[in-house]
Amino acid sequence: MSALDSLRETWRRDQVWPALIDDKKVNVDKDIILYIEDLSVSFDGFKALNNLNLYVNDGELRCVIGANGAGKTTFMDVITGKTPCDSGSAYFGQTINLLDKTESEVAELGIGRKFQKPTIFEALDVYSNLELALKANKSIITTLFSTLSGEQKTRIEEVLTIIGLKDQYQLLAGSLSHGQKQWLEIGMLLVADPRLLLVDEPVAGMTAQETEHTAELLTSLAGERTVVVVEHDMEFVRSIAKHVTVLDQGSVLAEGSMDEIQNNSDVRRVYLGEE
Amino acid sequence: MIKFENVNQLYGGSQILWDLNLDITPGSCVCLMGRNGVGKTTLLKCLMGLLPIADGTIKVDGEEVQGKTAEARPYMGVGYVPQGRDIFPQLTVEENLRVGLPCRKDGSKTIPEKIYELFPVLHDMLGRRGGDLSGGQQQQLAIGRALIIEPKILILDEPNEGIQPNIVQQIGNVITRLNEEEGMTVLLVEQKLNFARKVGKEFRLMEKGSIVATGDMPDLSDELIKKYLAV
Amino acid sequence: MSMNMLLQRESLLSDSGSRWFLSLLAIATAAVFIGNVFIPEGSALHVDTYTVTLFGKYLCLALLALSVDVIWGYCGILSLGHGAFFALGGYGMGMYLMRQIGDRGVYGNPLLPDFMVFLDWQELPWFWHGFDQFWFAMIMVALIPGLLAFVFGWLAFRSRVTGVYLSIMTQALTYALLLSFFRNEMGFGGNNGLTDFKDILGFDLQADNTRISLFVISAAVLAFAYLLSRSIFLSKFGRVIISIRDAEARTRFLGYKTENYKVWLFVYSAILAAIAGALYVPQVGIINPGEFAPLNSIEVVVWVAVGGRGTLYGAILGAILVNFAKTRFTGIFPEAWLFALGGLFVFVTIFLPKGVVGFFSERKNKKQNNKAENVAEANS
Amino acid sequence: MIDVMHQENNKKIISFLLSLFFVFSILFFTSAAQSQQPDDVSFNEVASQLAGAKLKQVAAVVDQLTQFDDEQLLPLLKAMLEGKLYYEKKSKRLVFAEILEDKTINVDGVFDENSIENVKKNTLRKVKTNNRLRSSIRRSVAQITLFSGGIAVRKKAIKSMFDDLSKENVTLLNKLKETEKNKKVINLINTAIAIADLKSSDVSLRVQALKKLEGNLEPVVRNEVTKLLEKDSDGNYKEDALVVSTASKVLQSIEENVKFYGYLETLFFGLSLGSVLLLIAAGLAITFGVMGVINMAHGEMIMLGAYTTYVIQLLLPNNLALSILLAIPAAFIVSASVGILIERGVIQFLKGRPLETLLATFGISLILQQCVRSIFSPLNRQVASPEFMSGALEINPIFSITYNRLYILIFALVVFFLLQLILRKTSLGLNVRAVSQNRDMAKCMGIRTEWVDAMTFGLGSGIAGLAGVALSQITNVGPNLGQAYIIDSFMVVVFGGVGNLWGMLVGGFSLGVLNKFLEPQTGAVLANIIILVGIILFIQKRPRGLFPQKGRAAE
Amino acid sequence: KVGVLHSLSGTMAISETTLKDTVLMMIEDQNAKGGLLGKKLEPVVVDPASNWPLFAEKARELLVKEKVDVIFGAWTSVSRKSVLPVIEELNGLMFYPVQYEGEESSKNIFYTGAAPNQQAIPAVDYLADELEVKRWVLAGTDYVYPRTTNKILEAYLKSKGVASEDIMINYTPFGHSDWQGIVSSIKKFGGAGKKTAVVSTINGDANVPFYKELGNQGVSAEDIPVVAFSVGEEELSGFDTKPLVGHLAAWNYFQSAESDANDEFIEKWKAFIKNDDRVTNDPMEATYIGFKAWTKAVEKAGSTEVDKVRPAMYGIKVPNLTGGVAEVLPNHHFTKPVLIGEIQADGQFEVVSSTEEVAGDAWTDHLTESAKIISDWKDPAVNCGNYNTETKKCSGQNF
Ligand SMILES: Nc1ncnc2c1ncn2[C@@H]1O[C@H](COP(=O)(O)OP(=O)(O)OP(=O)(O)O)[C@@H](O)[C@H]1O
Ligand SMILES: Nc1ncnc2c1ncn2[C@@H]1O[C@H](COP(=O)(O)OP(=O)(O)OP(=O)(O)O)[C@@H](O)[C@H]1O
Ligand SMILES: [Mg+2]
Ligand SMILES: [Mg+2]
Repeated sequence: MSALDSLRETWRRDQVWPALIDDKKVNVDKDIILYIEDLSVSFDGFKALNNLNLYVNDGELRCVIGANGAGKTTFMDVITGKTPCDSGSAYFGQTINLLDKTESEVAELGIGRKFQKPTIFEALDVYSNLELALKANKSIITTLFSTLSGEQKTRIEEVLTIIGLKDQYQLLAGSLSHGQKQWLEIGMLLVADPRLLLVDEPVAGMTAQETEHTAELLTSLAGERTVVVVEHDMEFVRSIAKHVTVLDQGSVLAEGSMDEIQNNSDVRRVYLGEE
Repeated sequence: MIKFENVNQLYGGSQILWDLNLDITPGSCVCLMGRNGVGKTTLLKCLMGLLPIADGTIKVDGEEVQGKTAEARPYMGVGYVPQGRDIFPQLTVEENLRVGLPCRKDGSKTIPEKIYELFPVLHDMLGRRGGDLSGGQQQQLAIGRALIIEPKILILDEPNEGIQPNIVQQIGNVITRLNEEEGMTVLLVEQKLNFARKVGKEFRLMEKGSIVATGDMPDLSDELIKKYLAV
Repeated sequence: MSMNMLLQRESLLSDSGSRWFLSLLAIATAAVFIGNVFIPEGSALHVDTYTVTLFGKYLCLALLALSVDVIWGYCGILSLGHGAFFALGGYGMGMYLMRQIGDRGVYGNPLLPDFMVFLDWQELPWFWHGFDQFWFAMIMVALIPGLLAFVFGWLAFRSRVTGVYLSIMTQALTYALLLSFFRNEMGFGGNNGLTDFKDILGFDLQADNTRISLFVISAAVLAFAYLLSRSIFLSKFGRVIISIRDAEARTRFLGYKTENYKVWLFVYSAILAAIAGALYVPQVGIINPGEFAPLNSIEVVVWVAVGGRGTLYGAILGAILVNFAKTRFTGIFPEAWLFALGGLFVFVTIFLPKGVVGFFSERKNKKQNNKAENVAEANS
Repeated sequence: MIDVMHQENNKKIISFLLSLFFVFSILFFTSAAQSQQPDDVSFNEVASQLAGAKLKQVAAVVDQLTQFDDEQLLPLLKAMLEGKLYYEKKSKRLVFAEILEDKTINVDGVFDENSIENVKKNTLRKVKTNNRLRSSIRRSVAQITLFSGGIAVRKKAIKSMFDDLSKENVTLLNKLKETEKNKKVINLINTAIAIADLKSSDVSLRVQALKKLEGNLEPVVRNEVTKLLEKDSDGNYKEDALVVSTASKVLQSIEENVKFYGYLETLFFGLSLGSVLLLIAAGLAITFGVMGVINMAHGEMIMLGAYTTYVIQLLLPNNLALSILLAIPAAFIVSASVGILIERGVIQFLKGRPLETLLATFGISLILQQCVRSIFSPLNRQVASPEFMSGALEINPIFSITYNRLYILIFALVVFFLLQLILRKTSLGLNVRAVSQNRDMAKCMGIRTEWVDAMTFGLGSGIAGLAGVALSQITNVGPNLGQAYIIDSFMVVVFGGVGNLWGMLVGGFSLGVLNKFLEPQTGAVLANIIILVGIILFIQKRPRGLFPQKGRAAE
Repeated sequence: KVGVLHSLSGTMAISETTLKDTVLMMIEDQNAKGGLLGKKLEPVVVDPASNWPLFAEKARELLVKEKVDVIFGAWTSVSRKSVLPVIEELNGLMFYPVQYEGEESSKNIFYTGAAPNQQAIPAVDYLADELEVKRWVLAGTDYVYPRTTNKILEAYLKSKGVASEDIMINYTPFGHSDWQGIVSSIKKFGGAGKKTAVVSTINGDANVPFYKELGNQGVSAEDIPVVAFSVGEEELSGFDTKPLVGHLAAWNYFQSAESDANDEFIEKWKAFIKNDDRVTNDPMEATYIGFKAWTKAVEKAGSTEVDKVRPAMYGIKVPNLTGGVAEVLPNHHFTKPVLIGEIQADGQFEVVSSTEEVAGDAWTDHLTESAKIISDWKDPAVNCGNYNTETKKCSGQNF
């Protein structure tokens, strides 16, 4: 393209200036918040994701299930910028391309994530863990001079109550038990107040009651926020899911309501077994 | 087979196990349950020699084990599947399995076919690094690895965390089979009642670092559950 | 349960370590100052200029140790090349001092430093211009190492070079600088470096008054750097840094641009080191490429470890302790001081994993625990 | 000013002419004298003038001596070359003396057969020689032995005649050619004759000779051919056009060859540097790469290996080859035991604190250095190279491979593959990796982690010891030996990718080759700097080295 | 009190420890003779650990705390430069025993080693005249001494009509250990049909691999002789010298020098150090001369005070170990003979050429800037270390 051409290009009235698009705001005109199209990822030739197509509606609570190794965690990795993908696209709302964002940019967009293996800041106390996760301006200068506002403190305390760590707020996070760490991580998600939550196996290692509790929590979050849950605990999935996607070998095997899924013979074969 | 007598354990300043007593008879399949953080994992680690105990005795097969190093346990026939799997991430699946071979009584140098029968996935993935496997695959590998040493006692710490349902069933079946057909003693830590009920023959309930209830699985009443397992 | 959770947070001088350290520093500085200036020579309490300069040197090295602790203790970035920033700062100052010599050099050349004259340089290289101005030199002292740290850090942290890779790279950096500054063509005096300084801001460097002033300035800068660093780590920024140390990936998923945080902390630390170097040079009277030697940088890390990392004052204490020991040992039994020094490092790492400071604070904790227990027992 | 210059020049020309004349006259006389012996003085008489003579006199005497056809001439000259010709201070009697390793002297009379007893060293004085004299003696010896010596001697003799291809010498060579069987020697003779022909007055002979010399890599040939292409002050060739064109063609072919072999040589230099890097890094790849111990004492392990070589050589002063071979296992054992000691004594207490290991091992390295300094003194120690490791394998006149480098290259590769074998195929290898990845779990699988740690550290240190043996052959053995290599070795390991032996191999060799190709352009210092900066930039591109550990677990 | 300021640890310990021992031996010797001015000499040994700033610190310690009367010390130029301001400030007295690049003459330092005109230039003359060398390789470690020396030599050679293409200059880093490429290029440079020699200012540890490589690549002394300025007996004791026979070194002293004083010195040294294998070398002789000159001057001045000893130094003559006499010059340098020695198989040198005593020149005549400068601390008209003969002034330094 010659210089003149490129100049002309700037005169076009339908030209959308990339710099002018408000990256921070999610455009959900079409009611779909997450588009994943033809996504493929391979590791050393092994296809972890194979032309995956997935659309998540705004405000939905979506369960993603699938055999171990089906690519559930990998797909979250790709969305959050942790793993680069080979081909395909992933959009957050209509406009925001997730694939060219780094982890922190993705987080700033309002996508929160809970990992399969709980990861928290072990050398900090529970309170600081939550403080760091708070929704706030995360640039260096503001962080350097930030103090907690009353509102934020209230929010942290609320969350502490929700996750049942009120009495341990001064404890170093490293000394919590496995289950407690799980809760803390959920708590960090909550204070961050994200638009889209990606939750990877939240109830692993929880007792039945805790599981129920988590289920309630996640259901209550949906609507205002969008939640994508990956879980193997079918009871749990049953209790929360309206819409379930089943992955197998890197692509979607089935999609539908819980009942449909449960009666799908393919799904029974590769995943559910005889229940 | 396994006997804890008045075991106390501390992490730095905080005591986790309080005068804990536990008795497991040979050939039984015991399910240990309790809320998060009551000290189940800690108990198992003490048994495996990974954590020192403050006082009390632990016996395996009638032998006291406190004085022995952790690496003596597998030679005594204790196989361990830790919480969080603890696969050797940079070793291939095959190498992960081979690590335990020297502990076998028969001195065999090859991985027994039985493992692959139990977990066919492992056979498909022999050449891959353990760390690359998905969670469920890793869990299977961990169990397979524990079985390599031909244990008399198999200890599993929440083996179903993050496993797809049909594999959970399989694991349940495997445990039952090992227990019933080969007479392997099983100590299983489990949160999921369904699974515990199905697989376990006996139960122990734990609270605040000690065993608070013991019994056969059918005797696990809703009352107990409410008291010790509910939040 | 109420809002006052936050009241528990530390403030700038809330911990006893800081208070102790700062008062100790103030007292020592005052004592040395008085001892040198007001107490006449010959008195037992007189502090001679030799000692003043020696302590001044220790303080500079302490500042260097502090800069290492800032990134190692709090952010987990083990820099094995901090000597590079120190030396660059030193060179900045050295260039200023060199230009101050003017035509008092051996060849009497008003513009060119001696080493350039006898290697037949015709004109002053461009990068030497401006260094005759103190303000310019001081800006450069901070700017050049800061810039280097920024470029290096930006490259390294952005491409997620971490752990030992980073450490080894910092080592490569300082090694490369070492080799470069050894080269005579670089225009920094080669192996001999810069020396023969006369005066600073018009004050004679050999004069006792100048020396004691430099000492006091070093102490003040150290105290200031300490307080600044501490306030940084008490802020949320500090907690982000610690979370980066422990789980960088997770911090990123919370929306923090960790690489930026690391880069700026690295730059901050480099500038501290550079200032240390700039203060060091006029007191020891020479700067040469030896300061870039990787072993020097490793030694700094050792000081921090000996003192105890992650406390700031631990690093300072460690630097002073080890250097003091070094001075003593080389005086008392020169042949064996390497044994002693080596033994000290081994001893500290094995028996005092948290350094000297950690050892004392543990003892204190124990005492307090005992007290608490006693109280509890008495109550029950 | 100009005048002075002129004078200077004139002086130079005159002196040049004079010396030319001098050379010619000597040549003439020596050759003329060869056949007709001066019978007024005896060989013995002349020779005995050597005693107490000043250097210049010695040269004159030797000149005279070579005109004799005496059978004692050769042993006498040889003794002078080897510095074994002495005279007694008082009696001025010439003796052969040899000072043995154990400081005793072995003395033989030169002219009387029976050996002389009871000579003390300080009663003897050496007959003075210097460089220049020795080379002329060597030339004489060569000519004398032209017909008698072995192939190597004959080759050497012919080569020594390259500078001095007088008619007589050419006739001599022609004579030799008739009887000579060895092809290489014949080739050499042909070359010599061709070079001589270059100076003939016959153009066609010159051209013919040039054609014979095409592709010949002897440096003399190149110089001589270049001379044919000289131009006079007007810019015209001095030579006949035909000769010039052939000569430039020949020269071009030679230059091409030279260039090619130059690359080959640089490549070899690079590989050999790479092999040293590989060796010094190999041990670290175990202790650091596999175990995660940042072992700052690694250099000192190398140093210990080198000192072991030294000690073994002290014990076996008369059998260098054996001592080197013995040093290999010995150095391994010494360094490995010290390594095990360090592991048991220090590092085992630092489990899970890798950065602390840096400090402790740094302390250990200081201690070890000082130990060595106290025991062996701070001076460098002398480690000799055995016969089979000195000299060079001459592939052609401009490309030869030095034996010590060649052996070290082979040695490095052998060590590397053995290491690879140990780590891949033995249970130790598997256990090591298991322990380094998850200590607790390794225990639960029955691995004796402590034992494995000690063995691994021992293995890494032992290999460092092996590197020390190799280094003792190319550099000094002193207390600072280790420090000199520690940074390089870390660099190689990191460049290749921690925990990856193949990466280390490729990394080491590529750094070596790169360095050697840069060096001629930039000089050694800048080459080093460029490589360092290169590595820093490279790591930005590949933050985990050339061959990073892969997979999720690596993160 | 005699201060000894030599590194006993670190990289320079190799060379400097020997000098420390030499000073101690001289002191012991002097004390056995009844000391100096009726008092015993007391050595104060400190270890600056091859760390340049530490040299200054230790010098200060010696002068301020220990109040020593004289310091024997330093080896590298940097260490000397580092202590120089301290010694001048505190008006101390130091003897510096190593050959160096010149361009310095401090009021408070006596340079007992060789200046460039006492080592480099005579050596080059020998090569050019005796061995008819026409092509020159100036190979050195990249630091000030080789740089300066090579600059001087280059200027000198060119003044003698050597063309630039016949001079090859090469610098290597400290402790360079891989000489393959450089030796090969020297070999190529020398293969051009003209007699070639290498003038080596390669320093310290780098020499062993350099000579090893020379030997292995078959570069013999007869083809391309190497004359070294930093390789002495001590360095050679770390070599297998057989392949090196015939290479040269230029010094002011060799252990093989034939004189009674030398024999005595060697014997004493071996007895003092309790090791028969130890050798003596040039810096040791320089230390010896310095020490002797100082004791003589002290006796002459009747005091150890610096301001009295210093003037007493000028003109003092002490016998050197090679049979001649060393005289202290007003420019703080000494007269020294220049010896050229060839390496022998036993690690010793055989002297193949020697000159009369040459007066040490602080400021070389072969560099434009320094040719103008002279040093004279005796002549009251000059009385400084750097008198510019053009401006007729002393520069600010070295008051
Ligand atoms: N970095 C990697 N290198 C190689 N293979 C990988 C990597 N990451 C993932 N895989 C492979 O990709 C596949 C998908 O993994 P993923 O973690 O997404 O599964 P999952 O659906 O989350 O399983 P689970 O339910 O067990 O957590 C697995 O077979 C795994 O072995
Ligand atoms: N390294 C440690 N230091 C201090 N306290 C610890 C440490 N590890 C565990 N704890 C504490 O010990 C208690 C018991 O932990 P443990 O892991 O045994 O619980 P658990 O019963 O296995 O719980 P879960 O069901 O969540 O796995 C917890 O309260 C935890 O906070
Ligand atoms: Mg997963
Ligand atoms: Mg647990």
